[in-house]
Amino acid sequence: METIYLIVVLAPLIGAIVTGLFSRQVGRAGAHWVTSLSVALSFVLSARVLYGLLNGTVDAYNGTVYTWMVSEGIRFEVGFLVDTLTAMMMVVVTFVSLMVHIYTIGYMAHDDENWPSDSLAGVHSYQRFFSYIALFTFSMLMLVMSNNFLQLFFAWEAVGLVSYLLIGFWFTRPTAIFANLKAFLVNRVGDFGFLLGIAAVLLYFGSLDYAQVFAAAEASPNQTMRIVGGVEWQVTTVVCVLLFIGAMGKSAQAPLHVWLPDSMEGPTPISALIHAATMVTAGIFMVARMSPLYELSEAALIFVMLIGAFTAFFMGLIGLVQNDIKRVVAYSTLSQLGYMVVALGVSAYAAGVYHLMTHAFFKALLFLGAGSVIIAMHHKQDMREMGSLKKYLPVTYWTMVLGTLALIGFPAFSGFFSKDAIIEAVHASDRAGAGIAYIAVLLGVYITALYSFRLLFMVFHGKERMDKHTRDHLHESPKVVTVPLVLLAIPSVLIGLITFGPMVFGGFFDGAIFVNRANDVLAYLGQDYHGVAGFIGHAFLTPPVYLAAAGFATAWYLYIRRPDLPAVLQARFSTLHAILERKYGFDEFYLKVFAGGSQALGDFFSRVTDARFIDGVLVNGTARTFGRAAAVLRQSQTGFLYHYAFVMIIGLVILLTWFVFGMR
Amino acid sequence: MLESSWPLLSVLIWLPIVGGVLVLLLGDGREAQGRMLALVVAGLSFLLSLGLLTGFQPDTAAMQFVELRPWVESLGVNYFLGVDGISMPLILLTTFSTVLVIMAGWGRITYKPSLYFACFLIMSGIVVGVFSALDAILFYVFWEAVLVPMFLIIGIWGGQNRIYATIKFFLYTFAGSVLMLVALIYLQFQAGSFAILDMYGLNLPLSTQIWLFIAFLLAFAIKVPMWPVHTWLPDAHVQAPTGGSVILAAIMLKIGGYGFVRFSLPVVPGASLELDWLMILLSLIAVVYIGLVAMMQQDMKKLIAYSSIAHMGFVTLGFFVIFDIMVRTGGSGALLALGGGMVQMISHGFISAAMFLCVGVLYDRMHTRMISEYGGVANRMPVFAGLFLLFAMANAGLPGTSGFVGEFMVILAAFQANFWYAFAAALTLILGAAYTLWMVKRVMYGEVANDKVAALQDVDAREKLVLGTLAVAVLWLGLYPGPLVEVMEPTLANLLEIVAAGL
Amino acid sequence: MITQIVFYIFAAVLLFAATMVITARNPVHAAMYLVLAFFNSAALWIMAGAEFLGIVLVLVYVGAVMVLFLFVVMMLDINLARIREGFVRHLYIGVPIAVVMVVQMLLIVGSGAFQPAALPTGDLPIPPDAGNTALLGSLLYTVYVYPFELAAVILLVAIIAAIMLTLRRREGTKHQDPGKQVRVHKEDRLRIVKMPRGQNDKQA
Amino acid sequence: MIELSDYLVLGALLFALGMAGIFLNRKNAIVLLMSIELILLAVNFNFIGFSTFMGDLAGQVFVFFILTVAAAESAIGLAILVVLFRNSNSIDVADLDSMKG
Amino acid sequence: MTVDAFETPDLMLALPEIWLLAMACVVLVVDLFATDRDHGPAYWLTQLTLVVGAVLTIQTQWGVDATTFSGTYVADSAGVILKVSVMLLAFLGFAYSRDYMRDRGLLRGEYYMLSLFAVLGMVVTISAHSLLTLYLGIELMSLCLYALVAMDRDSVRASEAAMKYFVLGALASGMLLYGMSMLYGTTGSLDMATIREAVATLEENRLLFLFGLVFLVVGVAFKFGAVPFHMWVPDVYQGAPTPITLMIATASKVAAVGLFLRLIGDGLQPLVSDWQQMLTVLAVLSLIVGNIVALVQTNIKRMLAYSTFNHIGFIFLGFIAGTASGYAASVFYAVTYSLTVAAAFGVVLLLSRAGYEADQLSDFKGLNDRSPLFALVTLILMVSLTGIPGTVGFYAKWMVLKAVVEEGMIWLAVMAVLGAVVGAFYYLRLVRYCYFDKPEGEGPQPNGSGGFRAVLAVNGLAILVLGIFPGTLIALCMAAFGV
Repeated sequence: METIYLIVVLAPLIGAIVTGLFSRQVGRAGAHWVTSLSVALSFVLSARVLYGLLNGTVDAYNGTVYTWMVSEGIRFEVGFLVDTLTAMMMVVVTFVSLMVHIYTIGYMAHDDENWPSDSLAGVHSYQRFFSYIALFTFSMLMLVMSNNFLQLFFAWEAVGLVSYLLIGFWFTRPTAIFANLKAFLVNRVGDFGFLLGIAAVLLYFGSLDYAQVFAAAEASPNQTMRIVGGVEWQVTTVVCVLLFIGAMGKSAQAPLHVWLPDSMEGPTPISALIHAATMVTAGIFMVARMSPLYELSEAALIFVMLIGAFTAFFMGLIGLVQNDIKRVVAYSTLSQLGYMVVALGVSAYAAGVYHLMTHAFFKALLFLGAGSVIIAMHHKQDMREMGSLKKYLPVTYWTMVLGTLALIGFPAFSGFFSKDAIIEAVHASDRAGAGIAYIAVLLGVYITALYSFRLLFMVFHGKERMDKHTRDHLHESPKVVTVPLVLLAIPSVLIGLITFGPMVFGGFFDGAIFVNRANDVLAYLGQDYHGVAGFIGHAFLTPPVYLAAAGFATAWYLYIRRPDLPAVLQARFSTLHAILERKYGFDEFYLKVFAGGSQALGDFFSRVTDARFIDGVLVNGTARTFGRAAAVLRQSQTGFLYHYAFVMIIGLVILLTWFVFGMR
Repeated sequence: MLESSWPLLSVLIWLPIVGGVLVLLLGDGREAQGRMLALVVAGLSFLLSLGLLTGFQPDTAAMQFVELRPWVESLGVNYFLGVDGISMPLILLTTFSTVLVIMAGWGRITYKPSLYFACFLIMSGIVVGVFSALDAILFYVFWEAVLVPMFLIIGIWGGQNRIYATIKFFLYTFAGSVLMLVALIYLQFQAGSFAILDMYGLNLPLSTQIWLFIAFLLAFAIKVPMWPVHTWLPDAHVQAPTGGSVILAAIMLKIGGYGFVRFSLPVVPGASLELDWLMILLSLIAVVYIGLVAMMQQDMKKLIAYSSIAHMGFVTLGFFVIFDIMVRTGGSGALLALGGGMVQMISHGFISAAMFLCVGVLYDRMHTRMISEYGGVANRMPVFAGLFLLFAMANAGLPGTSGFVGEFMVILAAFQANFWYAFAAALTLILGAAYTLWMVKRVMYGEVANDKVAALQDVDAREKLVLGTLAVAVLWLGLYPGPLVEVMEPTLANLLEIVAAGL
Repeated sequence: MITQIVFYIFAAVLLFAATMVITARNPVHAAMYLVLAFFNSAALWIMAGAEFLGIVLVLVYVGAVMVLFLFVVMMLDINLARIREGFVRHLYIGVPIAVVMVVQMLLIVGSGAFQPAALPTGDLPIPPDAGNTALLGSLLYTVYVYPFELAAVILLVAIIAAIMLTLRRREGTKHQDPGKQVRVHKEDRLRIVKMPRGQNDKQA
Repeated sequence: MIELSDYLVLGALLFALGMAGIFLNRKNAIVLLMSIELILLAVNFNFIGFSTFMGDLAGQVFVFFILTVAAAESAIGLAILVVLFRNSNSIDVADLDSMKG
Repeated sequence: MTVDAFETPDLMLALPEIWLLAMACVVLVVDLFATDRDHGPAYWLTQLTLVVGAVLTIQTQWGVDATTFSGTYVADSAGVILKVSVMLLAFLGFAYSRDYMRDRGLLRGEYYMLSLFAVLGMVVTISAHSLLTLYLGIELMSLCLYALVAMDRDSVRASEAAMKYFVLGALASGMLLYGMSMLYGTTGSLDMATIREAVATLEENRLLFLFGLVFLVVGVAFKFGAVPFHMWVPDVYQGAPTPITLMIATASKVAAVGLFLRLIGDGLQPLVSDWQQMLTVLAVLSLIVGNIVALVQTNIKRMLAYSTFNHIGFIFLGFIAGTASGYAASVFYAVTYSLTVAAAFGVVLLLSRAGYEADQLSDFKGLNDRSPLFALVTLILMVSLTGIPGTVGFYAKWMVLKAVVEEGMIWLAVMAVLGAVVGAFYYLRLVRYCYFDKPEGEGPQPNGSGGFRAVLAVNGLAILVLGIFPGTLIALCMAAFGV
């Protein structure tokens, strides 16, 4: 079985290496064929693995590929842990990746137009792009398939790297290279916590292997440690919070969310793949994977829940005022990630992961749809210059409608199941703070519907606000673009109906996700679960459906019925609008305090302590002192004989005084 | 101790030195032959040094390839060579780097090329001597002798302010090491022998140990360099020619780190324990303070130089955090710390060499190192940009590159000692990325900044070979550090025992 | 008692002369005072039983060395006016140091500061019945023959050095070279000029 | 009775005078040479004093050699003085400052 | 010892001195008949004298420990090393100076004669075993050197330097004599062996002895040029013709080591604790002052003069240890230092030509472009003077430090090495000029005969070779002191 897993991960890697290093030789066609086929292969094999796990022909696998190093008997290894959680992730990752590969063929077809004419980097940019996304697929697979923290961190950083490369893919654009540096650094802040978490794991549990760590944590759950002063912290809390800081970076949870909207500077396919469907969900996956640890710490889970609730609500709000089509979707992503995190926080891991999966499909769909619009608009992204595109881009429109419905949780669509499960789980949870979280996620539903339809209406309905040149060239995107849209629309709509029951309530993740009986809200909900239809029916007794409907209605009123109204509202609530427009000031704050502060500090250290004090006073000062002493001492060499004799006599007298007269 | 039937270490020391003299004798008139000879000699040394690897017995802490014959009999000084798991990798690094710098200087040096190549060859031999000497005086001889060729390299082929830089370099390092001489003499007096191994386990009184420690500290801290005795390094690097910077960063700094494990820890363990707070503090200052300083540099070489200091902070942190670990956990994790420090040295050898070579590539074309003069280089030099990015990422400690391994090990180990050590050390994740990638952004990315950048040519085959080799090394060590750790571990374990016994 | 008085008188004159040597503004006067000092010293030495040395001092020093001094003083065309321009400034540093030194020396060598009785007896005792000169002579040519030879070399060096430094063959001065005079052949000086006969005969 | 210390005190005073002559004199180089003679004379007094009081002849032998050397020294000193005078037309000690620092 | 006990001296034991004296006279006579401007016969005879003298010294005196001439002369192994060094250094000096002296019209027979007599004086000092011989040897050397300094009769500086050297030297001789008189008074003898025995049991009149000891130390310190008895050194180095400076800087230092060892190190060894401290003061002052003032010198002769103090400090360290191994270290230091400095002056001589003194540091600018070999030699010399390993200077420093460390005076060792660091600065400046700087204008070319160049190159490289294989020389030094 191991061979299959190796092929799953190595196929994209080989594809990436071939296209990356030999871009000239393989050419454009070669590049997309090689990488797409390699990812397709991974997808097929992943699907087979998942299928095998489901029908029991394949056992969960936990094995070592190679030993990275051994120190003091601690094995640092690279290995695979493949269970249902992993397999699901593998399928999602490879499927979305495959879709994106295909989509990219169309999206990047004219990429050379994006480069300055004299840039040699533009010559093989097409191949390079494919190489990057294949490399990303590899990294992401390594992440989800890891059976230990070391490899997890490896892949964690590797996906960060590829994200960096892809956000800055068009590196001649100042905004892009600002965004990618920002993304990398903010992620590094998360990784900082993550690494400390791993160090704590090693210290307290003596291993980096998941199974061993979980066993050790289980065995001694009440260890404490001191960080500041005499306060004793529960080790698992510290570990979980530290690890979650990593997740906050990668999954863009407030306050480390600031990089994700900016990451939209990258080409749209990667926004879909990395910044919506897969990489940003790595944090969710990680927490789910660590559920045996998190279950040991109530405090950590509360922290997780509150962070998620905050993100879910407040980031959604920002989405209301964005005019860049991709940014709207990006803030939507932030909000949805918040939902997933909330789910984790109430121990509803399965619900969170399930939302991860459905979100991957419909959000990828939305991004790719947005990308399709952008292609049609000749890479203009401002929704205020769009409108009434429905007639030009029918396929895009309809697929995006489906995606939007899934996103807002229209009953029976995939998003409905996952989101409702989360909301119900939060509602059911008796965890401290769950009440606040519940309100946040409920309001989030309204907001989600509002901004989603706002987008839909502004782009596809209403007046045609684009300039004439653009309008004349509007046409539906090619097949390579639309086919992935359709292919993604299918699971976006249907997957919930098929898989909701077994995956959320049916013990699909048994053995992969561990929940304390006392915390198991899903089990509690599962008692009342009687099939998909019942769940849908039940939904009409709960607020979310109505809130979503209200959101839709508001959007319709504001953007179809009274398109003049938003401006009025904007003027009326200018303070609120400004706050949202400035995204609560996180960016400015970070730029001023952290970036600016460390620059100022660095500047001070560099110019004052280093240059002036250490070099100026201590080092060169010593030299200067010697120089001055020399200048003074050489004065004593007057050239006059009698002075010379006098000095000798003084020497004699001093020696006499000192030694003969005992004054020593 | 394992005697050697064939004096491999001697050959590794003297072959380059003799080769260097021959190159010098060939003269500038026959530059082509001279540099070819230099390359052949360097290459041969590297191939021969691989013999150390193949013949090395990784399961013992004993000295291997030992050569022992009297040298200055009247003073009890022996020509005593040998390697263990600590020094062997460093020797390989030395011979490897020498080949690279010779290739890097190929045809680029027009003023007195024969002297240039000779200096590097001779230095290579001397540095191998430093790493393999088992007699304290022999060690000191090589240790100090290193200064002379480096002094010339910076002074002759350096930049505008080279004379200030090289004299500063020389005096700084010389000032540091003279006290070590006194310490060594004192130790010989106590141990009755100059053999370094005889100086272990002397159990000197603590106050004596502290004095000795301070003497060693000055010598090694300046070489490493540690804050606040680091200010020679940026100047030296900025002024040095590319090859000089490479050797300086890749090898010279390692000598300091090597000194800590060869002398400070095992010879004066008591004082090391007593003063480990100081060492840890200075190491962490190196990581954080220097990281911030690096960020604000306008000169690429200066930036990399500062980043070197920050990275070497991990080496010293790894070496001196072991005491707190021993106190806290009774020893487990201490090996990880030591090993991390050692791996970090090797890795830094590759990465800093690569970074300086990259800057050299740019400097050769643009004759400036100021970041502000660049911009959008990737547009004109895509291949180079890719390599540069790889090394930058390694410098930022990206997993999968060698830069990650050592830092990872040290941070893990530091956590075992104290949460805050690890906290401060881990800040390098952010700072390292910040200063390196900010530079990448300003130099590589963006629109083509000016006509000079627009006229850039991508790396040629020679440069590709040099950088490519380093890229392979960086990735190899990052992806599979196991063999390196395996080679070092018995020696380090033995070292720990010696240290523990001396407490 | 009388010996003591005589000793002190000579000593006092000696000290006075020595002081004048270093303070006299005219170098000729200084030299004359030095001669006085030497005479007094010689007397004191003779009183102490070192007759030979006393006489040598007068003969060699007064007779030769001081003459040499005077000769040089005379020979050099020294601007006495400048020389006389007062000889000391900065006395305030020099004098205290000198005083301290003198006080220290006197404290050590003054009477009571050490025990003459504890001084060792030398390894070349003076036999009571022998003449000072004879004794010295026999020592110089036996025990101290090596130093004696060295002294000879020093004198040779002094000669060579003095000549080397001061002998100067000036261009344009006329001097005789005896060697040339001796070696000269008659052909060098004497030229036989063959004159044709007859011209002067007419007048004669 | 003449004490040993009488000779030694005399020697010490002469010695001090000689030294004072060297560093107090700022004009006339010849006086320096004379001061040196005074110093040697002082030493001679010491030797003679010790010789007399120990009944030992070695001191007198030493004095004999000192006298010899002193004579040679004077000759060379005066020769140097002559050379100096020829070069700078002065034997003013205060003029001897072309080299300093 | 009385006249009656007189034995006929063993003349063969003193053969080297006798040979030197005889040959000096031969040179004196031969040169009278010299006709060529080069004074070739005198030169070759002188060099022959030195070579044969060295051989004779080794042949007749190595491994011997005997006195003759009624105990006024001693022959032992330590003396052999010092004497041979003196002769070797003189040999080098003559080899380097021929062109220089000829160019300045100073190549006269007297140069060779007086130099030979000076060497004789040094050798006599080294072999002296009586206060009297010591004094005479030192005076013979000094008188010759005074005259030699003044040899360039048309040079104001030379005569000024000679005057200063002479007056201060005579003053120092006076102090030395004063000390000797006290030593004679307290011990009752001029013979070093007797003195040594006497001071070992010295009870009374210790103050008188200490009093004399101060004067002795001052006298000896002056010959070395230790601070504060150093004032003459820079002016004399600068003013004297460079070959004479060379001799003063090298051979006379070795002779001074001999003077110290015979008079204090050996003769007063039992009272080591008394003079140890005085030397410590002088050593510390020397280490500090010389180094600092050397930093700002622009004249290389003057720079070397100031730097000498630092090295004298190091030599004193070995003395301070007061042990045989300390003396061996000092002798090794003095010999190797002298060899190094000889070569340094050799380079100065090499760069000088008729009418041009290459005695400014800036004259070395760009030497590497003009003469890589001699730039390398300069590099080696400066590195050796700094004390960097690989050159012999390192071993010298190390042995001395070892001696003091073993005596527990670690602070002194620390001071010394810190001094070496300061020293590195000005030595490196010369290297810097040679290698890093471009000359203003042409810069002096190395000129000189092939023989001169060859000897100088060998001298320079010897510093390196001795630095790599110092064993034999160290062993000899140690054997000479029975370590």
